[in-house]
Amino acid sequence: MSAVQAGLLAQAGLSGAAVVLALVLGTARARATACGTLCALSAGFGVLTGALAVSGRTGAVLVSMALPPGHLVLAPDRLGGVFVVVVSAVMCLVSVYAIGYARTGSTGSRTSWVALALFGLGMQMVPAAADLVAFLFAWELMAVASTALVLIDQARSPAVRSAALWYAAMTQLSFLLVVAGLSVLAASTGSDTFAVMSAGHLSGATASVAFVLLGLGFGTKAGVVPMHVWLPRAHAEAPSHVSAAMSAAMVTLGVYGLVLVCVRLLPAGPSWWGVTLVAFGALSALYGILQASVASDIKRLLAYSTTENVGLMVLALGSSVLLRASHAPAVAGVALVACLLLVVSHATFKVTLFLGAGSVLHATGERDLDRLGGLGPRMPVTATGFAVGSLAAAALPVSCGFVAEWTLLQALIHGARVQDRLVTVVMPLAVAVVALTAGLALLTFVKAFGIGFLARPRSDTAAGARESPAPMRVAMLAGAAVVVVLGLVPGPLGVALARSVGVRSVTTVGLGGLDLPVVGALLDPVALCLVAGVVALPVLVASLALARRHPSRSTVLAWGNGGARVSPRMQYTATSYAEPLMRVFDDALQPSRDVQVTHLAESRYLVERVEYRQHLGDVVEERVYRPVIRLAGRVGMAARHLQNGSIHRYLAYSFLALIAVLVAASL
Amino acid sequence: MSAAAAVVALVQLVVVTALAPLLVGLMRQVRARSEGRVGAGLMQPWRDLRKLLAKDPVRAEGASWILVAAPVVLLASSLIVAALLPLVAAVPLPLVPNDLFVVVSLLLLGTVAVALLGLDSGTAFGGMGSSRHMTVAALVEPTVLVAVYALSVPVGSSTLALIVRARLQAPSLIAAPVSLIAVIALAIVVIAETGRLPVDNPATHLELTMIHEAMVLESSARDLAWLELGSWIRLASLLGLMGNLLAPWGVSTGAAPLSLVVGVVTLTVKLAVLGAGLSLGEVFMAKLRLFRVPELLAGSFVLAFLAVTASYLLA
Amino acid sequence: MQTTVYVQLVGLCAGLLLVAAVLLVWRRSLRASIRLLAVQGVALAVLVAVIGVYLGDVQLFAVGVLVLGLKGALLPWVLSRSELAGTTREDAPLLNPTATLIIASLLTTLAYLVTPPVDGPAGSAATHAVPVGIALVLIGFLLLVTRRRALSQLVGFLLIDNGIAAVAFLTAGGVPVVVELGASLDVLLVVLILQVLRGRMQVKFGSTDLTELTELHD
Amino acid sequence: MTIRRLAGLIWRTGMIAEVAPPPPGLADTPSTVPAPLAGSLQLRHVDAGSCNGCEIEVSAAFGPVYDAERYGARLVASPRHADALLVTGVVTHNMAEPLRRTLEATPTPRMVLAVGDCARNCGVLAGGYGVAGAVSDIVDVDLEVHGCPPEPDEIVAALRRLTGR
Repeated sequence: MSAVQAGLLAQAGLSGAAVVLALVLGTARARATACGTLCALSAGFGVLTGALAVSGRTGAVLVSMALPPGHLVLAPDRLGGVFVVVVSAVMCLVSVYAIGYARTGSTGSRTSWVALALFGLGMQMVPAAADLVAFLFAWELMAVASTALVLIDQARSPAVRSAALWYAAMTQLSFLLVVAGLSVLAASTGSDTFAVMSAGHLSGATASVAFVLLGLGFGTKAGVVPMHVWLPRAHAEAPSHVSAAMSAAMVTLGVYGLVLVCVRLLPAGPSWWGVTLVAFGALSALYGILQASVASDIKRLLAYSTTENVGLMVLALGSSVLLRASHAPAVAGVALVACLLLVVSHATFKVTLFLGAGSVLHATGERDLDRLGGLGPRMPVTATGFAVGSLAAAALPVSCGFVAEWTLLQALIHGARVQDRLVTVVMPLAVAVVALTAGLALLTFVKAFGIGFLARPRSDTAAGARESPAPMRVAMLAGAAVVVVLGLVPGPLGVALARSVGVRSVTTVGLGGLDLPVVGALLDPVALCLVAGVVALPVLVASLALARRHPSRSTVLAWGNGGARVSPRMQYTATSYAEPLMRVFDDALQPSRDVQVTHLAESRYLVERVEYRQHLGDVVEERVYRPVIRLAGRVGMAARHLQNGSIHRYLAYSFLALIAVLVAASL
Repeated sequence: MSAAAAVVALVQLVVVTALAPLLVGLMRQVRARSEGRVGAGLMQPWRDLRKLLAKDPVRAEGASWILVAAPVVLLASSLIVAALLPLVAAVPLPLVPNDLFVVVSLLLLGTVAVALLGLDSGTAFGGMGSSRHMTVAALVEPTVLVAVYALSVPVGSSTLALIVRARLQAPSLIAAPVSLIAVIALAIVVIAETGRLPVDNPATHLELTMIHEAMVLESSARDLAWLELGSWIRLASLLGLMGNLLAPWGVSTGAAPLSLVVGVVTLTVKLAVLGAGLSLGEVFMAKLRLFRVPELLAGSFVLAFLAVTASYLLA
Repeated sequence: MQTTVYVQLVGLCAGLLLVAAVLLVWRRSLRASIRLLAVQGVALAVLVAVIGVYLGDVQLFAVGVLVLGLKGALLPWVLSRSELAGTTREDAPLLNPTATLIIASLLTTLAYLVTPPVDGPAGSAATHAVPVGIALVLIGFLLLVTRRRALSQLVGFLLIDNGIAAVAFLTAGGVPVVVELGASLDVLLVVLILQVLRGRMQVKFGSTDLTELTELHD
Repeated sequence: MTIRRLAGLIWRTGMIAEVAPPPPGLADTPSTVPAPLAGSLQLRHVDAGSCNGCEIEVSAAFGPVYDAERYGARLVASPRHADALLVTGVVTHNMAEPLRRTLEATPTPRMVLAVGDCARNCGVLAGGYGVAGAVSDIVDVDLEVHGCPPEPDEIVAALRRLTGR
């Protein structure tokens, strides 16, 4: 039996063992330690299996079952392997983290651990699936388990329940769409294995129908605007390690679905597919980052930034499709690699960020940035992890986020040289969108880190924060390390990703740098760091020398214009930090503000109290979903008249149905 | 090749570091003269630096390592940019070409460092300055990228050195409407990014009108010195880049001593002309209301975008 | 004249037309708008003259002079006369300036996207720039839609006219002098009539805010 | 005012600043002035309770006519940036503590410059109910400028002693 086969079996076995132990073990601590370790091991095997698949090794697992078509086939190919690695790596970190995080309360319950193990297994199996049934089976396993996990904390607040409801509805909707789309493909190619489907070379109306259905389905899972509404709620309300897994791994699988459709199943799609994808990607990126930049709930902020990153991935994928359709395969390849780089980098930094947010939540019980602050000295490890994650999320060097965004921009600006009207119009717009997104992301994460971890605590809980237990620290540091390493030596990763989608035009250069000969651009972070070191050295030497000669003196107070006290409440909060931006994008965000000024009884010229309230909803949700929901409600009320409990009436319904069928059949 | 590039980078580092304070001195001098004052002289910024370095810093309790690190980061980032940009000579380093996106992200590293410094002070003014600073930076970035993208279209590369070289070989590129529009847009964002009028008033004493000053209120002695020097070098580098885009003549394309000398001299002249022009312009300007600034930046963005579109319209 | 210079000049004129149009959207002071219109008139005239010289067409050159006189001098003068009487700022446009600017740039892109490639006697350089004319028309309509003041309406109208003229010259290499003369005189007439109406409005309502015209119907 | 008119005004006015008097003898420079300060002096102005007469004179000293800036002196926004405090007026009870704090917030080496008779010896306000004392009663003063209000050129002369230009 081949290595890949062994790896797949090991994953299934270890996850199964975790489920069993979760049911058996009594104490929460023991459960956490045992199941966490097993899940981490299973994910570790997942990383190995995926790596083998990426390197070109093959192997298949057939699971026979009673129902037709008789068996499920798990056989990851190179592309699937990439996503197996990403998902498994994320799950590995999450499981280790959970050992420290999910050892008490509802997050440490039996249900929680069973669901986590199944969730992980399902996600690791989705990209390994080689045929329709296996894919859908793993997909549904993932969906159900994650729904259960979102619901874990339902005792805490009604918000959790509504979040779970939204999530369940949207995820099942996406499942149905995916089923429909894949069935169209299966029906028209006459096979249920992906290999045959991709050999089918569909085109025309059928292909477009399948593309639209699958695009909507996978897009919903990936949280593309306007199907993103479940994402900020679920990510915010789920336990943090679950949010991390959902945002960094599950959403990624939505993107995997899109890549699968556009690269393997339906290659050579027409250019309007590309334009559509670019449009939705651009919309998601802008809307997501706008919401993130004004959010003050740290997990909501991270959730919306997920929407933004998914938007960038979809944009990259779309431009690749568009470029391929307009006969520029080389640049199209670069864009595709950029998409995969975005996937990998987003997974790494977003898992780090969510784990950091969870650690903050664990230590302070606060999610609201307006009540945090000064956590840097109190939780150094968490602060480091979050800082590195923010660096990557803001696409600054040296981090994987920067590499990914750099590749994307290179692909876009060189794509514009294609002599095709549509391309020459789309690419500049795409560049503008990406640039604006990058700028806003910068502000967002300066806010997230600066308000949360710098300055002085804005609440007592923040002041009394303590660093989290060892497993959580290890997970965060590991994530941060991956972010930095991938940012330093992106070459090998880039080449591996390029090979996984059959792109030859990416090579390594210098000290593990990334070289894109097609677009004549190269990036060597290590060399850049060396230059930086050489340049910064004199400054450091001078600073140290001066520090010896002129030691610094510390005073009690920060400079507050001679004021007697500089209370923490005078600091800028996250809300006030984003206020100028809120004003600039007032039309797009449409916040509702109300200011109440109560005057003194003696005179209306003296103000007693001023109240300022600001509510920021999700425009899409309020404008698109609410009306639909109301309509559905009305239809439901109307439908109640059809059933009044009389058995005769129900029999009459079925009788009429029978007649209708007979008539229809005879026609 | 690589040796030559290294020499060029080193020369630029030294020259820009030496010229930046003089440039600021010149700008203050021009302003003083146009106000009927004598002015403190070209060397004043250098005197200020020397004095600041000889003082003992004051740091409030509870201030984190950011207070010490941020100034060094800003200075380092500005220095790297000064070394990478095609100022004296358009000779890209072998493994670190002055790719536009790399340069911008390095500048942003400095920006972020200062923004965090402002937040770390934990005072109302620091946060205010940081917030405004980041808002401006967020709106500036798209314009920078799109504008240089427009400049890169006729050249076919986002490497600034190649862009400057192309303009050197084909001066007709400079007069082309595309590059004119793009350069105007770039000029606006350079002014915004370096905190000059009408976006920010570098000489203000009124905290509520501050952007950049408000973030450094808490820094003293050598921290302040690094911050000042860093932002001066940033100003000089960006002005130098503008100069080389507008008038690339004199930029050396190799590391031959003579051509380097010529490059240094022409760079000095360009900096002097642009600096004097900038501060003369500032005399006639009032600071914009903070919430009119986004309008200005949007305008510059639209100009940059038009430049890109125009590059396909106007052959 | 040799082709390279011709291409440069056409490019410059077209670019000037485009930038002036965008600045018209950007600036809200009516005096500035009138100056920009004058600039556009001059740019258009130079464009016509350049094409005329390139094609060696004396008539076209005459048209250029005519355009210079009318659009570069006469119309701005008429407008500025009336502008002194009325308000000097477009204070409350229906759409905020940032959004309007971005829409304007998108309209330019749209113009480029929808203009079919044509080839006229004036050479590829000129026909490349045809979308600029279309963009002028679209931006003019944008002004008509978003501005309140009667004078800005006039400005938008003239922008549209400039756009049409630009398209005509760039594609057809110009129109007979008689036609151009007729068209220009029409424009002049329209402007004068609208001026009179403006004056009446000023007298009636004490303002030239067109939204107040809704009060008239009953 | 249009740009053209402003430009014309600037052109016609030319230099307003008076001719610089000879630099003051360094003999009467206070010994507390540290050498590295030479040529560059950042001042943080503290109004400890002045009648604003001194403020007017100080702003005159930094105005175009006397132009103290040409000797390297500049007013700054934060004591962290300052080398010396320029204190005007008697120190009122409410300003005593802020004055101490401002001094505390100033990096060493630093100096205190008491401008005006009120700052030197409470002047006409001596014995007032809100008066905590002269500046020298609250913090150590390095240099004093007499006058009620002091002449701008006296202030400038004092500043030149500090900058040494």
